[in-house]
Amino acid sequence: MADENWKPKIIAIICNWCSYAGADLAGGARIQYPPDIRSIRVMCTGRIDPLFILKAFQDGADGVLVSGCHFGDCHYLEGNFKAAKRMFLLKSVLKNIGLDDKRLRMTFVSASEGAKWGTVMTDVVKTIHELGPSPLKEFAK
Amino acid sequence: MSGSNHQYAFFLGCIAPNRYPGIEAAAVRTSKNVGIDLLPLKGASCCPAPGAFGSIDLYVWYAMAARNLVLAEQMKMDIALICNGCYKSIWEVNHKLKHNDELRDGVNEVLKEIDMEYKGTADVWHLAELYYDPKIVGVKKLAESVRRPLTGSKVAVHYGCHLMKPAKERHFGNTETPMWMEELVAALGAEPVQYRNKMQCCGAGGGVRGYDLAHALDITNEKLTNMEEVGVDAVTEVCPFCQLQFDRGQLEIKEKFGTEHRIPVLHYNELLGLAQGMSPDELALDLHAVDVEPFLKKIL
Amino acid sequence: MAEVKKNEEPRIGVFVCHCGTNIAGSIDVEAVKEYAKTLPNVIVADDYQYMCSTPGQNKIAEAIKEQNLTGIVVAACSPRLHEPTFRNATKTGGLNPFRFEMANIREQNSWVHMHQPEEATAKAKDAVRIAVAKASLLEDLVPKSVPVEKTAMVVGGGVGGMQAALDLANAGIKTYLVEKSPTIGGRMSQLDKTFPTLDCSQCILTPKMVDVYRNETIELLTYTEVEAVEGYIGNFDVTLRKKARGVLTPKEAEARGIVGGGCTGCGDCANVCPVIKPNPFELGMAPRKAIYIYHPQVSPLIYTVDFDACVKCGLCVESCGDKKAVDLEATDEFMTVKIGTIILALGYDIFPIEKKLEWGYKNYDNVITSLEFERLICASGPTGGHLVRPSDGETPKRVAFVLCAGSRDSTGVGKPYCSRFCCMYSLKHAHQIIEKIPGAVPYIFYMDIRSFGKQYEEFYYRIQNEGAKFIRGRVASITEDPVTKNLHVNAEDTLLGRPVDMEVDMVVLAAAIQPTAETEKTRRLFGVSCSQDGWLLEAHPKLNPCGTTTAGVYLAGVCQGPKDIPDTVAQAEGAASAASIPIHRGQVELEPYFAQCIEEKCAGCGLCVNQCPYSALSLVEKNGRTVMQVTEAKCKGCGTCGGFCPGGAIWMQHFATPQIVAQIDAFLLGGEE
Amino acid sequence: MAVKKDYKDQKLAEKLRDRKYYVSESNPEFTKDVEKLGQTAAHMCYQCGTCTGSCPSAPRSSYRIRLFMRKAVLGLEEEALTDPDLWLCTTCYSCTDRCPRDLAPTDAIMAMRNLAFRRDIVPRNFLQTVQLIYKTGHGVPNNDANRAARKRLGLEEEPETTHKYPEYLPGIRKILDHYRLKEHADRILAEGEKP
Repeated sequence: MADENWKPKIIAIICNWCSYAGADLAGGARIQYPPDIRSIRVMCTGRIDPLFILKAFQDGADGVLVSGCHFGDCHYLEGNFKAAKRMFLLKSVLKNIGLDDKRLRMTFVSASEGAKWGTVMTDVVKTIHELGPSPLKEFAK
Repeated sequence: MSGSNHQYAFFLGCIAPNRYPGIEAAAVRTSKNVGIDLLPLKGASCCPAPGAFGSIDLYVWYAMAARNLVLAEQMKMDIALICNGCYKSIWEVNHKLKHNDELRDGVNEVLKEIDMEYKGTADVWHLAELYYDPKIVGVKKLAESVRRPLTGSKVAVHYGCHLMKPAKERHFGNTETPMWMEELVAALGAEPVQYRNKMQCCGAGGGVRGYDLAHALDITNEKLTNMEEVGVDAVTEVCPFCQLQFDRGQLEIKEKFGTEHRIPVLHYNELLGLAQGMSPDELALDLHAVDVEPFLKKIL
Repeated sequence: MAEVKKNEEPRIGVFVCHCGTNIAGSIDVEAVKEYAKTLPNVIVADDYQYMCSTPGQNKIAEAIKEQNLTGIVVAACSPRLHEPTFRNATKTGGLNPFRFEMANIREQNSWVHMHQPEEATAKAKDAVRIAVAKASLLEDLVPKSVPVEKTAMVVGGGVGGMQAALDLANAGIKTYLVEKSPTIGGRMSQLDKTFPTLDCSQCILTPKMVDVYRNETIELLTYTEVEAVEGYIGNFDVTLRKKARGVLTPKEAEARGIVGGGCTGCGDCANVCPVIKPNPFELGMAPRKAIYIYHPQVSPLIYTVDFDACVKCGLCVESCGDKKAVDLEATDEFMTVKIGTIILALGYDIFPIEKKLEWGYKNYDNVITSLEFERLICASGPTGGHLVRPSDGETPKRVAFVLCAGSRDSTGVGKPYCSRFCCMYSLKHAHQIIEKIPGAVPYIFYMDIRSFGKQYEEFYYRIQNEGAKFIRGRVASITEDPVTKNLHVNAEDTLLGRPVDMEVDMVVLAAAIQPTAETEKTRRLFGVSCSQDGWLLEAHPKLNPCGTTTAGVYLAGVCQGPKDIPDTVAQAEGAASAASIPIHRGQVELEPYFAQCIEEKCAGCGLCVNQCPYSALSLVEKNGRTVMQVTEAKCKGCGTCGGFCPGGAIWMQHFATPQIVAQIDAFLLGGEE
Repeated sequence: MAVKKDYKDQKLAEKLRDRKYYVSESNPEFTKDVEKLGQTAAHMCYQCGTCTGSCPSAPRSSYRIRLFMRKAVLGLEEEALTDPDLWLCTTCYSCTDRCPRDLAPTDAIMAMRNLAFRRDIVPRNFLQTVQLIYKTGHGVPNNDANRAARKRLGLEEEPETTHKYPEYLPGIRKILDHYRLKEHADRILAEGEKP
């Protein structure tokens, strides 16, 4: 467990149609979750080049969340499926460079799952808190 | 043969060994006949009674049940038992401790005082579910073990509450219209009969038998009446406490309410013992409060 | 062909919205504004109570003109709500609307961190910084305008689908109405009477069915299912499977050169057919033949062969004679049609209430569902309108109605939602037995009577006055007397505080409703989301209840959530109106988020071609090199190709790699320590 | 707060006792305690009565499990814990299996009984079981008639439990003493019947 006062830097790259909408729904319902995550919106998780995530870790991110639609629910048919395959491979790359692969997480949150978004946010922050600051942080900048 | 048998630590409970020893004697012999060895679980105690203990302090209930579980863990064996009340305590506490770290840590803190630690390595089974499970015994094998079919007898089934309910925690599924015990009864050649409100409680549980006997008996009386309505030669169950309530209860009902029933009450293992050829003496059926003789006449 | 447009030195304006206290209540707007001023490229930063108001929007337009801005950032609500608003304001100021970027500091900040003002303010600053980074790299984009096919499609021929099709057709739009069963009419045609007016369901529905059938602008396709959907708003290609019906319409017969042939609905074929099957329209309570119609009022009045049951004896062919309507060798046919906009009106099914074992449906003869009650009480139903006990054909005198049977149930066996019309139709059922059976008493077991509609509460009074008995308690269990087959309904009268054991002759379960078995498959074909309960998801629950997140696809009726007939018809009219707008406008603008090939980087490997789900990419020869080319009309802008290209040769407009990397860097490298 | 009536006629004062429900009577902690001990979200109860309708005790007594749920939700601790009906639940779990809100009313009752015991409200028979287990390890111990029957069946007179192995009893007593259960049972029984 890291220092209680430490504020992790976590970036979420999320799709416009499901997870971003789900996150908006969580807001409408005033579901409270930890404020440590910053989001970047893309149209589809399929857009996410694994290099974006490596860049984030290189910049010192403590964790990265990728969130899209449930399988079969993708606005673009199968972008989320392709993203999931890429994230799966990327996790083994992270392990090879000595980074705990729990720092990268992919979740599936639909536009109607506001409560689930809150749970995911809380859970990701908890995981990163348990892992502590990224070992790559000192190389950033 | 015994080398390939399934082995379990045999948790006796209280009422079977101390009031209906025929159930204990039958369980050991009948299960051996279908490939199950029940080995003594030395030093086991009361499960402890879920109604009495659970009602006054759930944490004591957890700790006491955990002690019994640890005895089985030390034998490196799963537990088999023959009483629904014991099942509630032993199975449910095992389940809770396996899934709730906070609870387990609390229990282990107490067990430490007696040099024990609950690890969650043993599973708990009711002998009746092992009989029904085709991977262990199964209805077919059970039927093959029958030497003296109970043909011509009509038997009502009482499932009891604490084996299958609450359904969302257990794994038995249907608790409204189950039929698996009827299958077990039919395997012995008897005719299982349906009666109104068969899933109703015997009335004894939750400490009510001790707290308000008349209340408990009134529930029992309703069940017995429903059974009589369709005409049965005996009622069978898998819980010595339900057995006590139905069996002694009939005397108490006569005494308190002046109503007479004469339905023999047999634990499934006693019924199985009879079907496998055990004599009434070998089952100490004379200890039953309600005369079993009319039922025996039907089948012998 | 796109190239990285070398922006002039970026000049960004930042506007922070208070949204009353929605944002300012937990975020220090002033601090965010002051912080924005310190960021690179930011020329001006301002704040306002409501940025979406006219004065707020004017601030943006004026600042663009006065400060010669190249990009705009508004920190406010979700871009899913107000991005179009602020793009307009940006345009009004003379800037390309795609030079606008939004920072969401309400839905994903102030509302979800209400009690952590410091952290929320820090997060808002980060969000602004990230947005400014992107805005600095935004470029001019021009939306692509595409023509809209002047044809609509409605999927589902129940009352909602019929209404939508009629509205569209009457507005002059050619409309395909696709229905999976052999007739239109849907659930409403199974009902006897409708609440609260008590008019006969068939009487008000059949004229509509005839209207649909006769309407020349509607192409009615019964016994037809959607097989595949391609394309986008204005230009859908929908492939339909016309299931083998085995019977020719007069038109089809004519096409085959059979003069004066085709099915006239005479029924001679069914008379001779030797195969008997249960009729699903009568919920299996009446028979039909292997060649059949559901009921006499079907539309179109064309028989159908059930090929799973047919023994191909040929008697029907013989009896049909010269009309030669029966074709026992028929096979499924496929057709593809071009469609501008689509309405889904998929309807509902009844929850399999036998799963609630405590009520004994399918176990006890005299426990029936409400839909079975409708057929039994209906004059054209299997008993000619005489309500009888299935066990012995006797007329029931004491009838218990179980409300919330499987609705408002969070056990996992059942539905957590209110099915919304069961209260009202059960009141109607109570009225019907009082009216039809002298001395009959309905007992209504309820938790709440939800009589929310116009004249509904008054209807409740009326039924109470007619003699229905109301017992406030959910039914715990039902047991059957094995001899009389009477039922004992066990519940608690919670108002009396006493358990009830009520012996009745019949029990009617007001079973919950659920999406149809085909809904899941169909919604996926159209790219429509659903909520957790399986009902289709509207674009916005309040402000866009007929739309979906797939442009050009709209919802009508119960498939979007439980509704009674008036609400279904109202939503159908709404959906028809929404679906007609793009068609009447004649063209739609597509967001210009297309992929572009950076040809000098493209190695022509073609890996991206397989990534595209829309076959929008292809390899072409250009200046002696193989490079990728995008067909913009096919590209939907998901960016899956851009996320994959090993050479970084794909430029995703508005979500370009440098823009996203700038956002990542801005967050992680740019902040205050 | 309920209106106090200091009428000189005690009987009349009791007869005319203020029966309104006042929010000040509720103890929100009671709701929380019931939910924690019973591991069920009692406050989600919508009072449909499925529980009472399923209850084998309700038709023969004034015991209404729905009302106990209501009292748990409203924090009416005093009323719930001093009601002798609390001990009429046979723990058959029919209500739990059928509850449409997926609650466990049975476990809420068990929790309330635990809370009652903490205030020394408990029927004698529960305590006698404690004493028996402390003494023998069994709630229903062996007796001479049974020993004879066991012998006849070819079983050992004492079963393979604490009866045959009394060396296990100190461990059991340690557990019970840890919770001071025997001590409480002895004390309450000595003080005489409570409810």
